[in-house]
Amino acid sequence: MISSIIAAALVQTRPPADMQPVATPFFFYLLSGLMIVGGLMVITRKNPVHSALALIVTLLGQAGLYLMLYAPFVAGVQIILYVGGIMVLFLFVIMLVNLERTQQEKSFNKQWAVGLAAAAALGAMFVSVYVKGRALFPELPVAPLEGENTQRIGSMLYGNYMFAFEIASLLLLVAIIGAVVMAKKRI
Amino acid sequence: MNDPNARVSVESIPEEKPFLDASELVINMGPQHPATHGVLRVILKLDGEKVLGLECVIGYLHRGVEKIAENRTYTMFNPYVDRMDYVAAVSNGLGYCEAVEKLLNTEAPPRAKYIRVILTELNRLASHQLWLGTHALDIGAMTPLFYTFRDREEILKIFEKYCGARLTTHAFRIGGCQYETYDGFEQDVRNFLNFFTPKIDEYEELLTANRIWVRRTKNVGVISGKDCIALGVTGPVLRASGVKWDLRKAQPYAAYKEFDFDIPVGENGDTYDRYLVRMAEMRQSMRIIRQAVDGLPDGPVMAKIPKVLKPPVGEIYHSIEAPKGELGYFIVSDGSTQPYRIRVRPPSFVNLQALEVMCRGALVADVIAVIGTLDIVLGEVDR
Amino acid sequence: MLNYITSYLDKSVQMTPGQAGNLFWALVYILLVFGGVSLAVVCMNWLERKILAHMQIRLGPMRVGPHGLLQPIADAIKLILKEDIIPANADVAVFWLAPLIILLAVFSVYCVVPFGPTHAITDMNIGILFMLGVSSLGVLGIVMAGWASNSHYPLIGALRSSAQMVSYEVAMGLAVVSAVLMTSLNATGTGTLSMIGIVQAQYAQHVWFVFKFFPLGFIAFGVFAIAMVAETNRAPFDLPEAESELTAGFHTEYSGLRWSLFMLGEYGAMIAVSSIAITLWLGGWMRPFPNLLHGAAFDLAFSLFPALTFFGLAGLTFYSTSRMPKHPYFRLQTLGLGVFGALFAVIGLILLIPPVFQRVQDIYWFIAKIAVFMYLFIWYRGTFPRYRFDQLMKVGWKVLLPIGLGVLVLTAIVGVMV
Amino acid sequence: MAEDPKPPDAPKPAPDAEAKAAAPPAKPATPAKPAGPVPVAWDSPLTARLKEQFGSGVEPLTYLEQNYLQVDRASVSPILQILRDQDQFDYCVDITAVHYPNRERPFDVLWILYSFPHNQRLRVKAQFADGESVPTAVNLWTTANWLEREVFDMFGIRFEGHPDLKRILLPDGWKGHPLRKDYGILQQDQEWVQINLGIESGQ
Repeated sequence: MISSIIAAALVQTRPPADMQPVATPFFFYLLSGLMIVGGLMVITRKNPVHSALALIVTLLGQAGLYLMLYAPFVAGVQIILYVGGIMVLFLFVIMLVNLERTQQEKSFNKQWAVGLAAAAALGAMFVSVYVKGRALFPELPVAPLEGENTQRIGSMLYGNYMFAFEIASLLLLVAIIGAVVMAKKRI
Repeated sequence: MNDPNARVSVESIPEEKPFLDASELVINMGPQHPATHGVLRVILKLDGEKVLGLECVIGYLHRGVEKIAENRTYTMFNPYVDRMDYVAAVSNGLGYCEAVEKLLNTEAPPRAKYIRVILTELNRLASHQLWLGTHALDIGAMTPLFYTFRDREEILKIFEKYCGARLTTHAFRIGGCQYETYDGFEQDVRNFLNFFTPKIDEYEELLTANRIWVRRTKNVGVISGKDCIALGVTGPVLRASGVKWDLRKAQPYAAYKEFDFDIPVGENGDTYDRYLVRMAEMRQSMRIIRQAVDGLPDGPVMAKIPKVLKPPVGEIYHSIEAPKGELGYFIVSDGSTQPYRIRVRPPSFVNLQALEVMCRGALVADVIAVIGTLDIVLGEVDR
Repeated sequence: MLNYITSYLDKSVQMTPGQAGNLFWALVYILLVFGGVSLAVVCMNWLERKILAHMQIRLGPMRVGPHGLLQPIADAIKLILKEDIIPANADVAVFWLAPLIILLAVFSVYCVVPFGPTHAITDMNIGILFMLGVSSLGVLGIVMAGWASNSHYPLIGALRSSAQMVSYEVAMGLAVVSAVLMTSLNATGTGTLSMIGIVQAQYAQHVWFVFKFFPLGFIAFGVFAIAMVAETNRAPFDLPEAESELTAGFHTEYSGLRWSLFMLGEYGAMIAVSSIAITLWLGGWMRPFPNLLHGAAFDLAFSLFPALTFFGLAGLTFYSTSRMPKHPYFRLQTLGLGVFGALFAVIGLILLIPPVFQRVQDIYWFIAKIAVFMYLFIWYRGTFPRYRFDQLMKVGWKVLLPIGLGVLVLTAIVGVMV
Repeated sequence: MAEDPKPPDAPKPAPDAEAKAAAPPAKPATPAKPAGPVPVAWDSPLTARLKEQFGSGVEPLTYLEQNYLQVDRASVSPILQILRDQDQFDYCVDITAVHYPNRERPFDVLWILYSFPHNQRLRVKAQFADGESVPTAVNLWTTANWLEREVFDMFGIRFEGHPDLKRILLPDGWKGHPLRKDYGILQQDQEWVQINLGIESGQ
């Protein structure tokens, strides 16, 4: 939320050549911190509505990071789809079901040790990839995309990745039909 | 509430199971709620927006009118009846006075009868106006309320000039009318009729062809004529379901025999038909008033009745067509100055019982529309 | 520092402060826009009550100040002083956050509203997308408010509004896309999502998009105009706060200042969606007939409009002043109304100063168009009954959505063929 | 509640009336004044048929041109059934009761019926003792549901077979049945005020 405001007011989507984006490292850590805190809250809150709200914070932080990567279109879509659409539906469903039982249940069951181990392993993998792979991914300054980022995405989606795009939309169609069939008692 | 015995003669609609086992929502609508027209409390059992069942809880305005009557003389009780259906106080008074007159085996003089008809029909107009305004407001149309109140004011002015009161008029006395009409009464009534004729068209312009209005009212709260009779529902609700029955025609009282008017009837028994029937009824009322004013006979307005009323021992049931339906008075006399028992048969109370049938399977918004279309007055429901 | 400030005023900088990266002016614009919107909401409050009252043969507020002009201020003071009630079983944090989120979402939208070619806080490459995205966050606040109140009426209100807003966003999006599509049908063949770019495209194509490919643009505009009423929860789509059904819907449990924040959000959202409609279809800040009636004479005539409007308002106020009752009791009120009129006249005079009226013109036309929309909003409220929930969904999914899709496809086809 | 001039418990001083109402057949009125009209026997095909079937259990009378049947309590249920099914009294206008405390069977229960096809009204009247149950009419006319609940609420008369017999106008915790003649209104009021408001009498 806050990030999007800051992004709107301060982060240039089309930075002039002579200016650097404002306080990039600061915003990077701010947004990442928000995302991490949000992510932790998602799994630790007992109340599912609180979890969902924390997830929204995480997603907004992600949108902010996209903005910092000069990908405003992706950021906008992230907000519209995830926050405005999917999360609202999440909340909708959560509010419909009875919450009283979830309040009493333990949020972590006995497998928490296993889960922690898995998380640790995954973290170790990330670190190792980061350490070993530095050579593979040289640290280049992010080059602001010239001109219209949106148009590039459009031409890529409908050009190079046309087939994948159509497959994805077909999948979604199948999902919609499936949902209708499951939900409706008689068609 | 859900006992199947409770509604044998009503075609039963199978109750649907809540979808996906989402928890049922029980909400209390009222007694403080903008759309329950007073202190009606409706307990709604909802599946999302759908009404699975409802129960009316009434009695918040119970004042024990019937008990009060047993401790008052016949004359003293007369003002109390105005407080039941306070929207149509004149009709209440008419019913009570006629019932006692019948018990006394007397009759009001013809002029009094005509005045009674004029005032009662004016009151019917006022009652229907109030219904229209609040009903439209419930459905979300805000403006008609102010239009109807503007025009209702003219009727109340006539009442005020006639008897000094606007709402709880106490216009009639046992045996006739207390007052002769004031100078210019007839002219006032005629002026009002001329003033009001285009106003009904104005209301209809706002609502009748309004697409949203039609959608909100067509096929909402449908009740068949058979169900209406089984549930004892009377008045415009019954007529909108296609039963052509009006006590003014079926068992004429006061001077109604002498007037020419039609009984508007609906077809589908839905909220829209009830709306049309009431609108048509307003036009018929104006017809009656015009005839009554034109033919207002001369003569006394009060029959010769004793100062102290002591009706002979016996019991009587008399009912009239109030704006809401059949308003009946059952009076038992023990020969003393006070009634031994008065029972009021309130149309609103009986009509309200149909709410459950009319709302089955409907949505929350329909419940509001149906409460509005039943045109209940809680003062009368609870007495 | 001073250099930094004045550098933006240089004639050669034809950019919004956001684009120019001038933080100082961006801040000034933010304050101006937010202050202006808040002021507009206050005015709307008074106007809605007055206009609605006159539609309903009443007078509306008449007591506080002449013709009730100070009523919104009195209301604001009352709301601030009122006890702020938080229900005992409410989820306090969420309850507290909900109105703020609505407000944040609504006000963020104004970041990209172009009041003129340079009169916007910033211009984004993804302007319209940003607007839709951020305004869709408002529903989050409503859902949170309804849930956190821990009461049934607000919960039903929240369920209604989330379903309603999500479904109408689809139709709205389709209508917007068809407008965006029209921007790409210019000589260069490149479209834009930028708000300023969209208006400039209309200027370049010599047509307001509402008239483009008649009747396609008009239908798309119609779809948007209906969907935007639903988006802002206004009559006849005001189900989430249907007072006769759900008492006050999602904000039933709110009171005092927090409640007023919801109102601020609602009216702010109305202005925001109106400005989207204006930008996309009604030529944004452009004056009527910029291409048809051009030339020095017309330019001058149209540029006099702002001043004339204020003179007209002043005249109206003076007329009302003359009709005030002459009783000494009303002396102060009469005086106040006179001062009000004088204020209008002075503003009108200021607007006649050439550098001012050159700069103000765009803003004037934009606001005038918004005013028309606001009047429509009020008019709807005075005229229409309320839809039922299933009917509302039917309108959204079975009427607006297919129409929106059809218009989109047809616009694409026509655009390729032309 | 207004002041009651009489002691609340005392029934109305009308012993004659009660005696007469208890035995309504056309006994000449008491020596007292207005010798009003008296109920007279009512003859019609309907009554003939009923008489034939129920004998002395039913007594058709008419008073001031209004017909009613004085019915033995045992035959209430079949008579109502017959009236609805054979004589087309399809509309139950009202169900109510009257309390005569000094009588052996103190309650008169009345069914006011109306026939749409014949445009005719009819009252059915039966006497019941305190604590005796009255057969319900809900299975005949749906409208009887609330009407019977009100009679129960006000008189404490139980209707057998009623699906949901509970108080309707008064709160669930109310004591007594107010329309009985021996119900003390002042006493009730004082008690309520003391319990709920914690102060001495309201009257």
